[in-house]
Amino acid sequence: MKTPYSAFSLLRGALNGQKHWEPAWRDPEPKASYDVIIIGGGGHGLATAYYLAKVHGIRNVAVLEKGWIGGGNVGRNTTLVRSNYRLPQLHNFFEFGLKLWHGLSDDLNYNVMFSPRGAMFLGHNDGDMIKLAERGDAMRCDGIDAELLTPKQIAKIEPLLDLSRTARFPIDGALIQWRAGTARHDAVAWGYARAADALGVDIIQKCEVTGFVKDGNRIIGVETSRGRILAGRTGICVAGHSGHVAGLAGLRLPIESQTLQALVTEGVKPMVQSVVMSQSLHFYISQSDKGGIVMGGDPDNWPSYARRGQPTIKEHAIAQAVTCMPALSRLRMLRTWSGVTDMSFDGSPIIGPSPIDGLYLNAGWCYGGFKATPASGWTYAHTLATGKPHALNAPFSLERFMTGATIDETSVGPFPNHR
Amino acid sequence: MSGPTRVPSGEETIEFTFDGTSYHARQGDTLAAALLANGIGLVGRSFKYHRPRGIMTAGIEEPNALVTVGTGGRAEPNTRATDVFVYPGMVAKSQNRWPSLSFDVASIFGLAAPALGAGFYYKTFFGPAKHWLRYEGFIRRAAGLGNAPTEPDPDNFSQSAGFCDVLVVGAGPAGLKAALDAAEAGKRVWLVEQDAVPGGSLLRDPDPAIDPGAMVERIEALGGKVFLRTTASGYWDHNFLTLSQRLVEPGAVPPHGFAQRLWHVRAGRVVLATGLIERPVPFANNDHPGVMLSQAVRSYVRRWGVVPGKRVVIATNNDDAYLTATALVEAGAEVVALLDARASGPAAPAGVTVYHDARPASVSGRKHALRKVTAVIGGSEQSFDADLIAVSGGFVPVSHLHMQAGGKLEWNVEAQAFIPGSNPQVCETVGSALAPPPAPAVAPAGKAKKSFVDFQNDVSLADIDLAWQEGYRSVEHLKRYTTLGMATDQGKTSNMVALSRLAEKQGVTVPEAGLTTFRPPFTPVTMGLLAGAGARNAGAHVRRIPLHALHEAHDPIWQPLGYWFRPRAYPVNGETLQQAALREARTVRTAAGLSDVSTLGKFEVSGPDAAKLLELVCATTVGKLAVGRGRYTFMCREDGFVNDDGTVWRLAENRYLLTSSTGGADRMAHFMSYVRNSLRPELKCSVVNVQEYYGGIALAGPKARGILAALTGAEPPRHMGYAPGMLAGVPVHVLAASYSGERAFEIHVEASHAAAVWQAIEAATRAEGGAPYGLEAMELLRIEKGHVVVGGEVDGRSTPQDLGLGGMLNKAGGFIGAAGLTRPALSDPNRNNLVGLVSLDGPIPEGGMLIQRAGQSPQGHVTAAARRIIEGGAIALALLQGGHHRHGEELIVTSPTRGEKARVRVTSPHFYDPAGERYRD
Amino acid sequence: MYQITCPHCGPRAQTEFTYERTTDSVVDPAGDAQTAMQALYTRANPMGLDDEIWRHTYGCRAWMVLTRHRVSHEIHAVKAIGPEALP
Amino acid sequence: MILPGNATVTDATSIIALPAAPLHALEIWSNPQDLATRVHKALGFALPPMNRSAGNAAITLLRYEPTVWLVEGDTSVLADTLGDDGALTAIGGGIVRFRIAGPGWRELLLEGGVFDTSPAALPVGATAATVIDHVGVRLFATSEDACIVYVPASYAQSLHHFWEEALPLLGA
Repeated sequence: MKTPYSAFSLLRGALNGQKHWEPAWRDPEPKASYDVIIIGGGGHGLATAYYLAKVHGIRNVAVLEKGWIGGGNVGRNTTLVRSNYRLPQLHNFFEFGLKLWHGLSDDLNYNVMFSPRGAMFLGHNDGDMIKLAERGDAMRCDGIDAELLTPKQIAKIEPLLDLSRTARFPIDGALIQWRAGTARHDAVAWGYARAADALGVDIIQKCEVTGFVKDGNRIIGVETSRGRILAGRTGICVAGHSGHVAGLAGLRLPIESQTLQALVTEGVKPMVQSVVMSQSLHFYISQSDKGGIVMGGDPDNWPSYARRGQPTIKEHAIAQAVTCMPALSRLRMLRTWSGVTDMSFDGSPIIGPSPIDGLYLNAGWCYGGFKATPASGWTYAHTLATGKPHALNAPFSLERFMTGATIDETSVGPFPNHR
Repeated sequence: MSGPTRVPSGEETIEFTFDGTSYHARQGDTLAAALLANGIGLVGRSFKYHRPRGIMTAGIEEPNALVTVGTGGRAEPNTRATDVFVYPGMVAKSQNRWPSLSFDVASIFGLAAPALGAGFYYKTFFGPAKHWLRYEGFIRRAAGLGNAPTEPDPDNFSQSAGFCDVLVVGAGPAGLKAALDAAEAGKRVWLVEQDAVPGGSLLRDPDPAIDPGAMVERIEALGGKVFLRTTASGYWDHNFLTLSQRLVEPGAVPPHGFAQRLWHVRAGRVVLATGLIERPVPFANNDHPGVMLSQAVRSYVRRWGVVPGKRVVIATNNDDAYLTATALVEAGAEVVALLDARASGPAAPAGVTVYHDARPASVSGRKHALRKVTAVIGGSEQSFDADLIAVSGGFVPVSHLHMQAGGKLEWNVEAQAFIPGSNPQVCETVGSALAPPPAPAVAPAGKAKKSFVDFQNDVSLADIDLAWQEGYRSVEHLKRYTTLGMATDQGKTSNMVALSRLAEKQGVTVPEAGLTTFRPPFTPVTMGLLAGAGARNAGAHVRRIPLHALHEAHDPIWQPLGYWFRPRAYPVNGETLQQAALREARTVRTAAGLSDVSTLGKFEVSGPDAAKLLELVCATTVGKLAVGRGRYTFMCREDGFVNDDGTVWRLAENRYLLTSSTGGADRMAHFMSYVRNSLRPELKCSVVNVQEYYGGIALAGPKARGILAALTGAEPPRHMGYAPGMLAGVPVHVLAASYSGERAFEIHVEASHAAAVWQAIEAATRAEGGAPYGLEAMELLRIEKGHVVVGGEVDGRSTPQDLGLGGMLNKAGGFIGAAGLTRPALSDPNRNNLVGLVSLDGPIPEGGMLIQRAGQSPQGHVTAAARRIIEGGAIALALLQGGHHRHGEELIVTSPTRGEKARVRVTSPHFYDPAGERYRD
Repeated sequence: MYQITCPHCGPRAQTEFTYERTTDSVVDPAGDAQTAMQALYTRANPMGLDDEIWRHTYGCRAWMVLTRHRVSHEIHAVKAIGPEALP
Repeated sequence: MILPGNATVTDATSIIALPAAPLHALEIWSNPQDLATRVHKALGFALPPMNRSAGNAAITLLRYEPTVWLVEGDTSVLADTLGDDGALTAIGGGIVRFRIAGPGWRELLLEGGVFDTSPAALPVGATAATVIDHVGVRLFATSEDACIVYVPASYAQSLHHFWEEALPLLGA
């Protein structure tokens, strides 16, 4: 039993030099076999393991991580959490997750600093405003919060936005989801890891999967840098590298990997209250608890696994942000990072069985994976436990591309680079 | 004030203010030098515990001395006092303190420090997310550093391309030599230096044999370029670098309007002569004002004539700090002790007592300086009365750019440092970064709790130990758990100290413990600079239609459409948008109207295989068109969904004109090029994008034909016919196409002649009781007619069948998208189909959801709403599940976000003249 | 930002170019539907070399195939495609 | 609205929007060698290779694309030689020509650009299509002292403004 986290326990630590804390997770040797192996110790993989143990009572589970847990996209995003999608399959899925987010710190006994400070999409013309109303109406009809804001209401929340009529892209209004916000990304991985570990899940770091063990058309385990490990069911959960890992099993996916860049400025006193995004422009900004303005834009829209973006892509997103919020001009970009994103061919994820028995897929998160972490873990755990998709991830099957039932929020079609 | 003094040479002629008080500085002073010269040791407060902090370094690695420089929209928060040169009238302010720097209420956080170790926030503040939001408010206000400006930035920022054979980074002795050698070899050379003067380490340790100024002159005389105050901040793929150049100091008014310049440089070869950064030494209270790096002390003494202390202790593990002792003695300061952690060292200057096997354990002092230094010497403690301690824990090669370029590092045991190794790009490192002085590992002597590693973020040795204890053992976990290296100095002074501690904990060597990646930027870069000219227009120049000025004279309401601006309505007599649009639409229905359609996508396709190409691109038949005829057409994506629509016209035997939507024009141009040049290069045809060549004017209404006949002196073509003609003395294409549902024409004319044609048509139209109409009236007209629009009903998720266009598909197939259309989900009877809606009560909210009863998940949505132009009454177009078979059904349109609702009946989308009788003469 | 050696213009900045798709995802409009959808919806997406179709959109507008490494970003070969042209 | 002859001179570098003139796209789709010979005979000079220009008093051909030339001037002779191997399409109204003249033209064109405008990369007589501040443009180095820039008409005014604003930076 681990020492629970609490203010009291911290104060106790103030007297003993914080000597009473145990490691947040063990460092076990891999066993010869598990009921379920999850490839990938990112947010989704760790969440899946946690819900497998907690909801389904399946505790003989290993999470195999090539490097260190949380080192993939859960550790390199812009920490946004929201469910304000237009299409019902997406907003219902993400809303299920948003509800989990709201109780996540307590559930994990790890403060993931989920901060429901509101996320707004700005509209810059009548067309935008109608699209935003349509999105908000679709959400509201499905019981999800969404509110249209006038420029005056926006000014109260974000007074530093350029709300003048002469702005290059004047702000006509916004759609805000108040229950949306940000969370401390690393804490999500660590919180799930600690909670899953406490339920008996083996988190095995520095364990790279190099191949699959097959029995006929059935995957019965994996070859790793630490030897062969057998499994009843194996789940791939390595967004960014899904193409590569699925390729080890001989699968070709509707996915191309792209680099998505983000950056943070030096810290300043509070200047951005909510999360600001735009319907017509491609930037998003929020302010971290340390005071840095965190922002991102479009991905580098050609394939790459490099975690190394191109400067002009960032500069374009910054130009858009500074145009909308001129007060950002004299801040300084402090740190940049990139993630490798699984760009699926309709912009929506793939969660469900694969064409190979015993092998399951959780992939294609594009640039929206972080916010999905709890819902993805929950539904993937259900799928791995029962062999069948949960109602929420049933639409996100791999077959949909061949049948035509694609879920195309941005409606750009099959090429992620056209998005 | 005790402590710093100034060598009496040079004049303090530049006046500046710090926290409202005026001071004087010498030409060439950094703010840090000037503050020290004025006896100011306390400059800022730390991030977490608000501990008092002074000036620790003399360069860009400074973690502590952060100030806001400048005022209004030019104020630059978090400026390192060591990296800004004083100019007349400069206004500097301390940050992160309230009410004042010397009395900061938030320093109370320091008292709670025992409970606030690494990652404490992960362990508390539970409860609903709303509660965290409240705690977070306090944390956010206490965190942050300076304040962002609230006014717009008055200055511009430039971005320029640069090209050179050899780019040398760093104008120290090695960089100067590399640049001069390359220039003498006839190369196109760029030399960049972040300092305001060349010289690098020579500014601290002059060498009479090297004259940086003369070398710079020689490089320039050979055609090389030397950029001072310019930082190579990013090293990207294929030898591409970004350089940020300060044209004026932070906060200063630029004479030409540009504050900074960003260079996008492609270099044939890159030479990194980036030198070393000194390592601090961990001991208790090592963050106090009066603790400085040894080389920094030497810089202040030698370069700026500022002696930062009178009684100085030096603590070192290497020979370099002995030079600092010499400099201090020469400047008249007293070196009360030289603590050398090693068993032996070089000779010290006369009068300096050297203690071997000696390490600092703690210091204490007042706000601006130290009082006491306590050391462990050979196992026993000894205290010294001192106002300054100069420390050197060894040196860290500046390998940031080398690593950004993908370079490898090699571990040098003697120096306890990573040294640049091989590099996959055309890049080499030269100079001192390759040869840091030997400096053995030394175990810290002070209490871990107060021994700071990351000064700005208040990370101590104890925090690193705690992270380790809790299992955050990978270097990335350590960094993220403790926030080590994530402050504005990016760990330049802290990374190696922390890594040594981690290695010690793990019982491995430093390289085995790992290393975090270096990513751009090397030092923080101003956002306005990264935005460049795009800070004013989001990187999106306005696109102007050819008749912009002519419309402007009518004072229309403009409608942004992508990058374009088009007239939305031409109100008269104080009309609202809706009133004007309705009047304009009525005019079209009853007389005639003219409208600007110049932004339509337009392609001329010529050649013997033109029709073959068009039959690939268009999902309808094209080949059977007779010369002089046109037809409505649409294009599918390869997945079968409708991509765009327009009209196609056969202008001559082997020449066609294809029009497409405004919003999709660029996408269509790319697609046309792909199909013609990549997919079907063997076709004998030419595709030319003539979108901007033609200005387009739509003339619509029952009187349109008569007006046009009079203007051209010829019978206009019948509906969907084409004829060339002359109008206002200018050749025009007349296309008898209708979007409004009336007998109508598009007149396309070379853009430079469009004004004359518009004026002629406008005069004739007005004479017939007509008027110009804008986009809003066009919407009313097309909705009533049931014409789809790209971006509305054509939403990228609709099939031709969904939109009621299935009957027009080319039965022979072979068009792009035919394969995608065979997928079963694309003919699912429950797909969203285009329908019309007629309101049974009030207006229909555009974008609203279609439901059968309250509480139900939507079955469709309204794509466009309008009112009947003549008859009145609200109508709309909508996409409805299975809609083709639901005509007559009653539904509710609901818009919860706007609190609007309407009862509607589902109908055919063709409200107006479904038989097309208005097209006939 | 890459430097791409356009077969027609020589070395140019990546900004002038756009990525279109890999060569194995070219859909033949004359082919059968199953093959077409396989081409459209599956990718090797290797952590290594792939053949990619790019266009010098803001330069000579011509199309080419780049053999490019997806991790190192090294461009191993560039081959012109398109109609027959004069030198 | 850009008026012909609307010049601004700063540090002797000037930006002038030239009056509208006929411009055509010449595209060759078959028998390029054969057609090149015919054109050479008819015009008296050879079709220029990639990124080069050729011309006489009546007509100038600028090569920006593998199969397309930008033709400035009288196309009547050219039109008669094409046969079924190529076509001319008028595009002049969609392009504004700027003449940037003076010692700073090469430096000015680096502003917001990505293309090396040094004499080695863009000698007199050379052409290049590139992008400046997100706008696709075509350069034609007419002399040591001047360059013509072909700009899409819709962007002409704002790009002109962009250049005017950058003029004071020349030599800074």
